[in-house]
Amino acid sequence: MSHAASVHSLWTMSADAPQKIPAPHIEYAQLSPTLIVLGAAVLGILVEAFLPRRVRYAAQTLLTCVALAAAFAAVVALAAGGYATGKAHAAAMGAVAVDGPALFLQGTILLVSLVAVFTFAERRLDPAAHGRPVDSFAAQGAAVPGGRAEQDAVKAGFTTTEVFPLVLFAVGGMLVFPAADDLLTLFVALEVFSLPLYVLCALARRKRLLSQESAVKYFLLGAFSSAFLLFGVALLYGYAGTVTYSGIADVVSGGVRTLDPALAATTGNDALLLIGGALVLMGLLFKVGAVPFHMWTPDVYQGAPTPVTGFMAAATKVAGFGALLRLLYVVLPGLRWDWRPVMWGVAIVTMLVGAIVAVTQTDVKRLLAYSSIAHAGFILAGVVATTPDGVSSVLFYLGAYSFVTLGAFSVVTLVRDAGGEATHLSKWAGLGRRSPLTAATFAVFLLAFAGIPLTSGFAGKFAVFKAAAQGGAGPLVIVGVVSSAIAAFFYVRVIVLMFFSEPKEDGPTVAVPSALTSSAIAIGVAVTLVLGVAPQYFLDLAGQAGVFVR
Amino acid sequence: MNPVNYLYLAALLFTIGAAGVLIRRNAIVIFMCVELMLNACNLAFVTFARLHGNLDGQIIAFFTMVVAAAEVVVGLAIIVTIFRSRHSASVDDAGLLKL
Amino acid sequence: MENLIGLLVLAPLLGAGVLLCGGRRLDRSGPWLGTLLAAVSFALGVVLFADMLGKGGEERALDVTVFQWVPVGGFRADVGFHLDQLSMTFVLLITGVGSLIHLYSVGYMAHDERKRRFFGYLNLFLAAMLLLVLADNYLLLYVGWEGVGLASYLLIGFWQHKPSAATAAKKAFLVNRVGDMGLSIAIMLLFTTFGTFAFDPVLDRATDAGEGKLTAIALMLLLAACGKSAQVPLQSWLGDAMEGPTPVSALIHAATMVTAGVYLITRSGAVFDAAPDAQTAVVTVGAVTLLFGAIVGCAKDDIKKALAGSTMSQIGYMILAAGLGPVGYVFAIMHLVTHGFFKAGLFLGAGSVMHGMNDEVDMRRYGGLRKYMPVTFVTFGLGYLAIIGFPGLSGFFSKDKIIEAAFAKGGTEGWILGGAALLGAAITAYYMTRVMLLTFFGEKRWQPDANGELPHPHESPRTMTIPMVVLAFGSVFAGGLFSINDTFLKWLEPVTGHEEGHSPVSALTVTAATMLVLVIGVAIAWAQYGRRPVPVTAPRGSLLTRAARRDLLQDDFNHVVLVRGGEHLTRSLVYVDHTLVDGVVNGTAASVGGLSGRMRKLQNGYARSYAVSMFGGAAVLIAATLLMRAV
Amino acid sequence: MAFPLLTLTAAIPAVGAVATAAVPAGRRTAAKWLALAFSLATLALAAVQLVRFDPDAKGPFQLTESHAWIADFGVRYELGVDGIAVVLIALAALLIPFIMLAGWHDADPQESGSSRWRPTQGFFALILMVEAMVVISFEATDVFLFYIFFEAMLIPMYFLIGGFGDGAAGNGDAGAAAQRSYAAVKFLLYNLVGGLIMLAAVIGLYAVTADQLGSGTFSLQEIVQARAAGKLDIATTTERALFLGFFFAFAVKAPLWPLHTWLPNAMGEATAPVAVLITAVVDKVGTFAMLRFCLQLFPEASKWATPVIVVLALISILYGALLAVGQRDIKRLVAYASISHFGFIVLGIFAMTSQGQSGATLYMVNHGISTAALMLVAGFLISRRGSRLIADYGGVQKVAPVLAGTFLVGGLATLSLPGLAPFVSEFLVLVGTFSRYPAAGIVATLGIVLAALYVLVLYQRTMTGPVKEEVRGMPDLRARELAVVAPLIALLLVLGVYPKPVTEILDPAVRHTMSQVHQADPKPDVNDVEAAK
Repeated sequence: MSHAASVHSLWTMSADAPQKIPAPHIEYAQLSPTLIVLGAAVLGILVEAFLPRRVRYAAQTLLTCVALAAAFAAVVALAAGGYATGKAHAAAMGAVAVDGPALFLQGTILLVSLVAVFTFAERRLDPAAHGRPVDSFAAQGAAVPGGRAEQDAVKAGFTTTEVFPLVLFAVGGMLVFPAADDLLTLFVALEVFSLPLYVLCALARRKRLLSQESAVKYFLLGAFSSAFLLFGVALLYGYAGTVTYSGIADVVSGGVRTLDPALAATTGNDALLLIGGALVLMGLLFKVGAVPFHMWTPDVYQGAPTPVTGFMAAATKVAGFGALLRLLYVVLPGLRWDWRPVMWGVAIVTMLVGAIVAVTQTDVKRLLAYSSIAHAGFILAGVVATTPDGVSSVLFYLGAYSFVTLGAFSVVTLVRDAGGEATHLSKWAGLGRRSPLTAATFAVFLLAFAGIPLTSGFAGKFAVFKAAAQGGAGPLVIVGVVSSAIAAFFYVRVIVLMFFSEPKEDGPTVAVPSALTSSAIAIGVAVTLVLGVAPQYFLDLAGQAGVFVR
Repeated sequence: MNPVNYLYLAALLFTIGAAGVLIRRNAIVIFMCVELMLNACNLAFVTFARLHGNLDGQIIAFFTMVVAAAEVVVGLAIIVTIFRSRHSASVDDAGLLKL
Repeated sequence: MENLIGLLVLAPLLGAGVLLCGGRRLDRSGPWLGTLLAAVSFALGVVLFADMLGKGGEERALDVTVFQWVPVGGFRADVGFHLDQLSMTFVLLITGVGSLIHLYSVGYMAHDERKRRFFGYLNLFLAAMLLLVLADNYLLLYVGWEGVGLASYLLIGFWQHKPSAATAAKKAFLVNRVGDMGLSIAIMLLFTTFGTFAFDPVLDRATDAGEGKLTAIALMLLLAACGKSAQVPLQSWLGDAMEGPTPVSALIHAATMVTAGVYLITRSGAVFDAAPDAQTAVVTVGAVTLLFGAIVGCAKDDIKKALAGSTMSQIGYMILAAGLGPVGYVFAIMHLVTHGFFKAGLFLGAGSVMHGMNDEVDMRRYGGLRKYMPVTFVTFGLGYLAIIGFPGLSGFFSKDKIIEAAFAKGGTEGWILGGAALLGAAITAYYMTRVMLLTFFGEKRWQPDANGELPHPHESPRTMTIPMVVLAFGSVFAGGLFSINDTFLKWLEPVTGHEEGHSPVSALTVTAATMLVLVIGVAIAWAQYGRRPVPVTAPRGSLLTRAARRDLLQDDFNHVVLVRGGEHLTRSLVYVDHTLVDGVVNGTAASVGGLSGRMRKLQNGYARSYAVSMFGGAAVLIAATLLMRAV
Repeated sequence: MAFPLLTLTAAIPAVGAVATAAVPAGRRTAAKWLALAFSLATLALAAVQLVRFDPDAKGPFQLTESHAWIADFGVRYELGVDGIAVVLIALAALLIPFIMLAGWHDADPQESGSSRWRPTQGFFALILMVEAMVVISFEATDVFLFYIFFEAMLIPMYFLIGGFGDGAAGNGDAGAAAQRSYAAVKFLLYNLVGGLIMLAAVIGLYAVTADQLGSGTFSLQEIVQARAAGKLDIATTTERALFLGFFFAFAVKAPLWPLHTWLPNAMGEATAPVAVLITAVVDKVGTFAMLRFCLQLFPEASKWATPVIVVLALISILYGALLAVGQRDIKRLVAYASISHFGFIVLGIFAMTSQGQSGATLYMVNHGISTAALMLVAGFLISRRGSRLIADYGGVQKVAPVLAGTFLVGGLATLSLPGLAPFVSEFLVLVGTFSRYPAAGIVATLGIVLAALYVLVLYQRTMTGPVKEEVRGMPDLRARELAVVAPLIALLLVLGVYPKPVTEILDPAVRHTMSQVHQADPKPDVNDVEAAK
């Protein structure tokens, strides 16, 4: 009847022809890695709820490791099933891409996290409190530092085993992040892996004030940046009328115009597209710690518990760059000539600022933070190559870099004095004399950072610069070379300190780690050298994984 | 009236929020400003949904609210802990980590 | 026969090796071993000489290539020997005088605990010198050339604990290096001009090359000769070289090494003949030096330095002669040989005197020694007569011929050169008479030595006197023997070629003139030192005298210009290297550090300022993107 | 496939390094002997190479090995030696044992650090590691492969310089340690920067080959042939840029003025054996690489750059010599002398004449030996007196004649006295230069005068004159030290009198290089003298 017709709008439905909303079709098998991890996370919560305190640690560690391993197995299975190449497509109604890059990055993230969890579970380094071994996390995050409650918690032998489920949630988010095939999923994944990290940062057992401060900063800035990202999403949605990557890409490339000519005012309006794109980019650049969105990195890296720092530095970068790649290569290739120059600029300042500011750092963790910024710059150089080579080189670099970082931070956890980890560089003087092995290991990682041949760092750097040069970004290579030279300076400085300066009397001691951290470091060294000497196999992997699905 | 105005409003709100983040000291307030920005985004989404005549935008708005809620949970927890240990919620007091 | 040539060089080389490497156990037998090997090579020389006399004038030259030395691309240097009359003359002189001086040294160095090394060095010198005169190409000659330089360095500085000796040695080597530079450039020029630097091809085809090139080559060779033969402007080292033991001065710095320059020029005659300008340079150098040396010789009170000055001047004669071309080569060599005899004899005499006078060298503290050391007196006297060119003695013949040849150059040039030569002869007569009088005549002016004891002069041991006697014979008769129906001329002509000079003045006049100036010179000397007593400490003397005492200020010039200048240059360069070159590097590092320090301040710990940078970054990002679209 | 002789030659010292490093702290002497044994084994292999090498064989490289390595980077594991390489490998292998012997006690720990701190093992292991890397970079015919070891070499060198000081600067006192680590850092950064700039050029080379040959390659052979066949045609500007990138790195390593300032610090602070390792072994890689890579990859650019490089070389020669004269520190003096000599080497290489290049290559060998002799004796001297200052010595020849004698011979070799090895090479370089650039040749000749100056002044001040109090009772060379010096001196004499065996191996390689650069020797004015004879 007419009245009903007249009020027809989006809000009401015509009585006749009631439409059925079809149930979404989800390929659970192809999402299995993510599902396993998130499932395990939920299980972890239940463990916290129902298992007695003494068994929790063991149970959580086991659960986490198994879950990550299983997820990795699932990734391998998918890759073997040809989802990396032939059968690559967007699963879950186009929400999540299952393709080469996604699987490669997910695999990397899972491995890195697994190794990182080893360092989380380390309980040998801190002297046992009241006869109970303790890890590097606060007995009770809520307790006021140094307050009665904390002392009681310590006496009662509380441990924050919640970190394990938190890590799993974060990992779950990271797995989705680079695979997200629409902006909404991107945003949600971003938050899913950011929120647990905020919490993790606050949970250091020693130096809790620093830890909490880092958490606040990270949280506020993170939220700030995600707001920008979200607004960017909104604008892109406004531009294209959809948030799926492919949809937007079609509109960008002018293939499809949106349905209703009445909306021409907004749709296809390039201002929306450009601003939106820029804002989304900014959100991602924040996560990878590119200048000028890097300011949080040093503070957070320094304040957070070192295992968490390692985890963040390694895994977050992988996930962030994954998403960045997908966005630039799938959504905005049509806009290459708009964003490339901008990214050039970002890459250049990131490389230079990271390298230069690091020169005068006095704290190991901050130093590594700045070096991670410089490295973000190097990776960006590969990103802007906009060739399949560029993608695979970035993938390789991420794999190589994340293990080096993880290893480096694990070594940092070993060097301790009365106040916990001795991160001030002056404390590291003469470390090579006291414990040559530790110092040598750290030196290996530093050399890898510096990109000395026969280490993975060199292979990665070469791959990225090669791609950049072929992608016509010669100047970037020059700048990269220059900043590597500057960077070399401070890596060398640390080595000098460790080997050529006399040990201090009240110098730190090097704790003897359990098998967990040891294996983490060992894996780090092994990967560093293997990727340095015989990188071909992994280059092939990355090469095959170089193509995005649309 | 032209729905595009809602966009301008959204942009305005977003900017206000951002400005707030930049100038306010109290962590809670800063956080509220962020929420404001998120809601500005929501408004934008809904408006665009209206313009495009599809429901995606509205759905996204719901997602955003959920995410915002989650953020509140984590955020307040962190801010409260630091307030308890420092007896101040001013972000400028939290300046141990620098240089 | 060919193999003998190799042995000739090898024998002393072997001696050097054994003596220098073989440890203390050789200390006592060493000297005799060294002397023996010197004698051996002399014997070999004689054998070869005899063999050579057996052949006709043209086919006397012996060539032998031992092995390829440096074969690189077009560059071929062989170790090969070329023995012709010219080199043979030198071989005999070197080995002969050499052996005698070895013998002499046995006595002279008897009390030195390092005498083993001394004889090692002497043998090394013989080997190098023989290599020099026997080489069949310039590069090998260069090896010998530097070899003798090294030996002379080692021997001058033999008493290294004396700083003066060490410095003198260093100076000698350095000045010689400057000359060597000339030689090596000459070799390079030869290579680029002829594609080789072996004597035969070069000298046969010298005329094919452009005169410019040849002049350049010749001048470079002259530079080398100046260095080695202590000719102006590179003469400064010879005086100081007297720091070495006297036998060394006799052998190296009188008889043999210093004459290498004359050998080089004579050997390269073909090149010089084709480059008249260069020859002019040569005669000029010769003339200047012969006066320079003579003047210096007059002023010195140190007997050896006086003799050194005379050596310079005598070699000046030779160079002058060599510069005259075919007219002079033969006489140059002839004077060289006779000079080898009498100058060596004089030095040995001087050595013997010092030996008797507790190593006192100042002639003003000698006097009246003829009674105490008769043999020395006689031999020295004969040497003296020979050098001043007393009729009938060696010097007379050789020098006279040179003066003649100088006049024969013709034109004003001829007159100038001849005049210079004559003047030189006069001065020679003067300063040699002075030496003679101061040393052997007049009343005793002996002074206590460092240990406060007066010297008791005595005749030297046999080992020392015998060589002096032999050399004295040489200085008396050599000249005559050579000149009787031009034996020497016939002997050398096939190698050096010869043409009679046509002097504007007759030979007789020249001789007469020579005699005249000789008498004048002797007379003046007698007037000054024979008739009145000689003060023990030298009077202040005229400006010229004072200048002459200081080698005509040439050393002061070197010191101010080269040494001081060099020191300043190096010091400033060290400064530049440290501040400028290195400064740039460190500066860059520092500036990066400074920049880093400043940028670090941005990280001020305030979350809000971080937010600002993010916000600004976003704004820039957007602006840039839009801008990109706009352009 | 053939027996991998080259790989083995590089592998043996590498294995030795690991083995030595693994020796427990207590067994210091055992470690030394082990390291020495490995270095001798390497020497044996190098000798085998010399024997197996056939100078007259066709083709530039012999004993080649080639395996796939990193396809994505177009990198192959390609080894091969030409005459130059095989000789330089022999030189390195020959010097290392002497270096070890000379440094026998340099790394005995002063203060007892942790029980796991094993300086001695480290010292010898590092030397072997350097040897391995040097050898393989001489063998590599793949640019990338070469680059990798060219760079990696820096790390062990860096630890050798910074980790072990000579007795002069008592290892304990902080000032010396600071200076030492400054020197080490300077060495590393200088060379690292050079290397990184080269890296840019290497990448550029890949980009060029990749986009012209379809797949990027680093194989020297492939590139050279492709250029000869005209398949690969590098634009002039590109070629020049790449050339400069490569040359810069090699010029730093060589070192060429004005990139030399790291050498005096490094050689001054490091122990004498390490200093020898730097200047006699490692730096040769730089000059060698100029010949093998700069000239052969970028012939045109090389010719283009020649005038400038010749000038720089001349400056190095005179500048180095003059600064050597001005030094007060024995080791720094030798360092500056080396700079002067490297000037000669570079000059010879870029004179582009067969004499010049043969001379330069021969010079590398001779300079290695002579500097080793001089520097090691200087090291012995310094270890006795505990000071590097020339002024602290005097009259040594009175108390230690043998030491003084060997020192003098070393010095005479350094001023390239005829009859000793360096003379031949230096003269070849001079002639080679002169025949193309007469002026340059003459200027370079000034170098020989200055050389005499700094050597003789050094000898006079330290060895002659009245005996200084502190010098009195200084022991003469010990058996071990004599065993180090005597063979070197013998070698100097032999190569000075009969260098033919070496030049015969070098010559074909040089001729090949010349042909790569399309250069012929200038003809003499008066031609075919040989024919005339």
